[in-house]
Amino acid sequence: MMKKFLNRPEDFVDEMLQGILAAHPDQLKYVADDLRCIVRADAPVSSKVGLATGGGSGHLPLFLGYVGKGMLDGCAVGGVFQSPSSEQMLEVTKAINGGKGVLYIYGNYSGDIINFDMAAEMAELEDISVASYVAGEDVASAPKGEEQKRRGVAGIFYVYKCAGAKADEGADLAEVKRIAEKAGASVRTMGVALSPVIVPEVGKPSFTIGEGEMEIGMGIHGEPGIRRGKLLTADEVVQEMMDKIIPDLPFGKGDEVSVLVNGLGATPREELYVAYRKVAEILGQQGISVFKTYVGEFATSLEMTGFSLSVCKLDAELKALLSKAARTPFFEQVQL
Amino acid sequence: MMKKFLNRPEDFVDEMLQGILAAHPDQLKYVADDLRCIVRADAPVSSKVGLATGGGSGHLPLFLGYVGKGMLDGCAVGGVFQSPSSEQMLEVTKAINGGKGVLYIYGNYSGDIINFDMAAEMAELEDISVASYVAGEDVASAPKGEEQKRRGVAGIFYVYKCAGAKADEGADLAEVKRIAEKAGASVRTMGVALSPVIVPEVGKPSFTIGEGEMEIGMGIHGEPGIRRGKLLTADEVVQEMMDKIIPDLPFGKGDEVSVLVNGLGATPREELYVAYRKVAEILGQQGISVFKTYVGEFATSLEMTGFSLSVCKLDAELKALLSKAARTPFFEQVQL
Amino acid sequence: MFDVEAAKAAVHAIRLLMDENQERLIEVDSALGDGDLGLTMTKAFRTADEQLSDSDESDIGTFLAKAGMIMAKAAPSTMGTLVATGFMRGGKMVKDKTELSASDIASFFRAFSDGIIERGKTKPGNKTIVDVVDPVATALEEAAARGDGVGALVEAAESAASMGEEAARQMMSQHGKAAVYREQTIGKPDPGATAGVLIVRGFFEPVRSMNR
Amino acid sequence: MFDVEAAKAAVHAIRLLMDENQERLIEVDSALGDGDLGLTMTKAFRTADEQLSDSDESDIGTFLAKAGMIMAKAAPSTMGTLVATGFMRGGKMVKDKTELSASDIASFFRAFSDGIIERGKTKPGNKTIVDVVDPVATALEEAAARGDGVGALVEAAESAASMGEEAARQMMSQHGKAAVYREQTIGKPDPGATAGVLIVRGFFEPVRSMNR
Ligand SMILES: Nc1ncnc2c1ncn2[C@@H]1O[C@H](COP(=O)(O)OP(=O)(O)O)[C@@H](O)[C@H]1O
Ligand SMILES: Nc1ncnc2c1ncn2[C@@H]1O[C@H](COP(=O)(O)OP(=O)(O)O)[C@@H](O)[C@H]1O
Ligand SMILES: [Mg+2]
Ligand SMILES: [Mg+2]
Ligand SMILES: [Mg+2]
Ligand SMILES: [Mg+2]
Repeated sequence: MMKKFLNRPEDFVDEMLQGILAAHPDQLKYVADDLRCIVRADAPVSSKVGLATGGGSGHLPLFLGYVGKGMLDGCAVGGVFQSPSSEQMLEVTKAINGGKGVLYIYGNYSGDIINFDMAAEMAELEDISVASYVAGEDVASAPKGEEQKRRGVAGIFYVYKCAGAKADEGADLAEVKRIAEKAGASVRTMGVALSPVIVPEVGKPSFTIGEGEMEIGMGIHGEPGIRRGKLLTADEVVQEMMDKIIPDLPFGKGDEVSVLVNGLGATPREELYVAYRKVAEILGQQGISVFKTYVGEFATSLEMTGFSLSVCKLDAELKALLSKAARTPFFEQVQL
Repeated sequence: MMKKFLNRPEDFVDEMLQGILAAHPDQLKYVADDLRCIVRADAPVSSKVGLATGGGSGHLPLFLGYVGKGMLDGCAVGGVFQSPSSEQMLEVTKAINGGKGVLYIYGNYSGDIINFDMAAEMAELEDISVASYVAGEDVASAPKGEEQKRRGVAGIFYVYKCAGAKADEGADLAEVKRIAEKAGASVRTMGVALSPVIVPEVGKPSFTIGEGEMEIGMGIHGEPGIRRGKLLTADEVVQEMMDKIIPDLPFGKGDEVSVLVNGLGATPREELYVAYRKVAEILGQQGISVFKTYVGEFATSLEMTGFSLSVCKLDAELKALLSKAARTPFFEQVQL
Repeated sequence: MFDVEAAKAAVHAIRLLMDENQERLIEVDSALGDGDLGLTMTKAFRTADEQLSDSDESDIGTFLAKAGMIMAKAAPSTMGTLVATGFMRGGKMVKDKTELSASDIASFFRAFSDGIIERGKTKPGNKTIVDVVDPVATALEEAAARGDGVGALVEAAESAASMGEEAARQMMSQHGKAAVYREQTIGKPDPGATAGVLIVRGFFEPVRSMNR
Repeated sequence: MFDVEAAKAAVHAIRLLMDENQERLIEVDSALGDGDLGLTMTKAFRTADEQLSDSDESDIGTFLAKAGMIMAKAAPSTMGTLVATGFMRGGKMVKDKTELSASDIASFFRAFSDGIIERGKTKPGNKTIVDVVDPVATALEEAAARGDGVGALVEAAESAASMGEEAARQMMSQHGKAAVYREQTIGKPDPGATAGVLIVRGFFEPVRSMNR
């Protein structure tokens, strides 16, 4: 049974966008007469590389939630769990190009890749230089050695944040892309889910997880994970996830990291902190120090119950960029 | 069936606090050797009225989430849905008293009142001046004319924010209390719930809401609301809530307000924005303008599905205070 | 007639009564509230009993006030704090004594009741524990004034408690979680009143057994 | 042999085939993916058909490229964009003509297939629509080189499509949502390949009926 606050399911995405635009008119606007082409209210920002993202709806704050000062310039918004069109991406690209080119930063999903590549081709025809960074850091989605196959999930936050801060410094397209690649290569993520979601237009769960069961490594669209098993304690789940994350980069003694504990939608903040308690303990034991911890909802899947852990290794350059102030409708940070 | 990330249910609150303290050591600390006595890392702030709150756990960001720069100085933390003890409140009071006295701001729940009154009496014995403001703005919890019986819910955010900004100006205890009262008197809230919650130590839902049903006006501990009925569309629910909220203060043509759309725990942010779309439409029709909109989780009830709407009437004084920057582990705002 | 040893025995007796009646307290509190009363009352008196059983305090007033302070810390629910307040105010009222006379016991219960009334911002008639302890205090005052013997005193207190509990059942809740149920609370027992009866009964248990 | 009117009829024919096979497409895509293929393919071709049925374009290449652009906008799923890319690249290849010869049709399908390969960063053998359109392009090139008549040309294309679909069934998915199921995809039809067969069949429908 679908228990949601909705009007007509087919209007869900557009009504959500109307709500977001009504709530944050000082921060966001739409272009090309298309609600799904969202850009900063002050776009284009001249003499700055424009940062664009895009992807399916249902993952707030992803993707459009990070459009704002110090992070992104624009976002093409798709249907629930569906890619936006290349044309929408192109419109966003044109609207945010401040003369220094545009960097696409998005997750490793084939529909998005194909559309962003098409948009990039169209943008080049309009003399806009475009570069792309495809984020993928979910260690559960492909084994080490096949990193290019990995899904991008909450870890993309670090890519947005660092690349956004770099673009604000006036860096050129290649340099901003270098930072996106560096941040992306420094982060590893893994998730766990306890319950499925209902896509409004579908009206019933697209998969099931049995009573008393959990799926470790599940993706945010319900992609199968590493294993399904009986529900473990918070400490056991975190241990299993960290045992995959830490050796993958690998993270090690003396490293300084930032940690992101991300709720997938319905998991209370209280439980995220219970999980973080164990993360901090494990990192402490391994001699890894934490510079900054984020706990909350950064990349969700409607009302999915579960959470993901992301760990990002910092050097002086990334640390300085991560520390910069930012202000978007979904993420506000003072200079650290 | 309880599907939660937990270790031993009886350790839930303390482990959550350990996680919070591990995540935000630059912002929070605990005093009196008791994890449940949380204060700002830099407490006591001298020559500033100290602001304390307290209440049961399970409502994050309430209550301790608003301890930080520009808002509160300390919080006594209770068990899930239970009051902290007067002794814990006293310890917090002593730790945050910067010499100008302490204002208690908390919600209208009898356990909390009785304990805060007791703590105030004990604090006075230790020569700390204490004043109290008990927030209660839920229009569904008692009829107009019996405002003093109303529950305090998400609207307390405005009281914390404005009183916190006032205290930062160096105002004295009476003046900060005046602002707390003024903000509290300017806000009205109403909520709706679709699903119950499970208190970890209880292990099963404390009440039920039938399939396809909703409870309009339900409180965050499951207190009965105004009516239970079949699930309406988002627009219908919002209309019904606004029809109670607007005439209660009353809000009217020419007023300037701030709106808070608060998720109760499991409701996706997308749905909150679908709801806000209708709120903005209704306010627009009535000639009420919106200065600032907050959408997110500000006062929750574990994994309850539902949301609340709060509307706060602003004059120049409250607007200036609301606009001030603040930084707590759960709420960050640049100067507007 | 009532020294620190008796007070220790009283705390212990209340503890046993709370333990015995835990399920019933949960049940009555579930009907009108959140059902935690069985847990908070057992916790309050268990902690007080454990921490005070080898106390060498000889001042009966100080001893009773200390019991209240322990309860406040151990069980910060509404009733936990109200009962704690009762013991603290009652204890303060009979300070600097090693033994309580009949009229001292009456003063203790009067201060106990008034403390709850003040802390709870309430009065008799609102379907609370006050509807038990206020008539108990009155009955004790009258019995003491009459010069009743121990047996009659205890009987006066206990029958006032039972009648108070019964009267409270017919009232409408005005406070706390129960208040939202309004008319539906009429005819149902008030959890706090039920716990109040157990406190009164346990308090007089040592006197009763001495008297046997 | 193949002018803009034939191309309009082809788009219409593909639309009808997608409508007829919507349930089957949903089914095969649900087994390996998210089940949206039935919706995206009908939407892509319905929109193209509606927007182009009264087009007065006479350049057949421009017309086919336009069809692709409409699809890209209407159906931004993986297959929607890939098929759109195929039409756009194929159309560009045969621009400035009012009619396609057999070898022009072969060029169209070769560019169609290469466009998808480039856009999808893939190659034949990865269990995708490419495993249908690449052998179709090869078969058309060979038939054109042999100077086959219309009937033989169409037959060569359609049998290459069916064989490609069958071959794809035995492959393991390397791309998109299906890739996570790895070995489990072997033996199951590839949704994109199934849609590809419908596109090829519909494309030659006007030729086939002219020839009847
Ligand atoms: N303001 C008040 N004054 C006196 N007694 C009160 C008051 N509010 C509640 N009570 C008593 O407390 C009882 C409920 O206690 P308890 O279960 O501890 O409450 P809660 O669970 O709400 O904290 C009620 O049955 C009533 O007797
Ligand atoms: N990279 C790729 N290159 C070529 N074809 C692909 C690629 N990825 C997927 N496909 C084809 O697309 C089909 C799935 O299309 P579609 O249902 O639109 O995908 P999605 O729902 O994931 O966006 C697959 O069956 C396959 O034939
Ligand atoms: Mg209770
Ligand atoms: Mg309680
Ligand atoms: Mg699909
Ligand atoms: Mg799809």
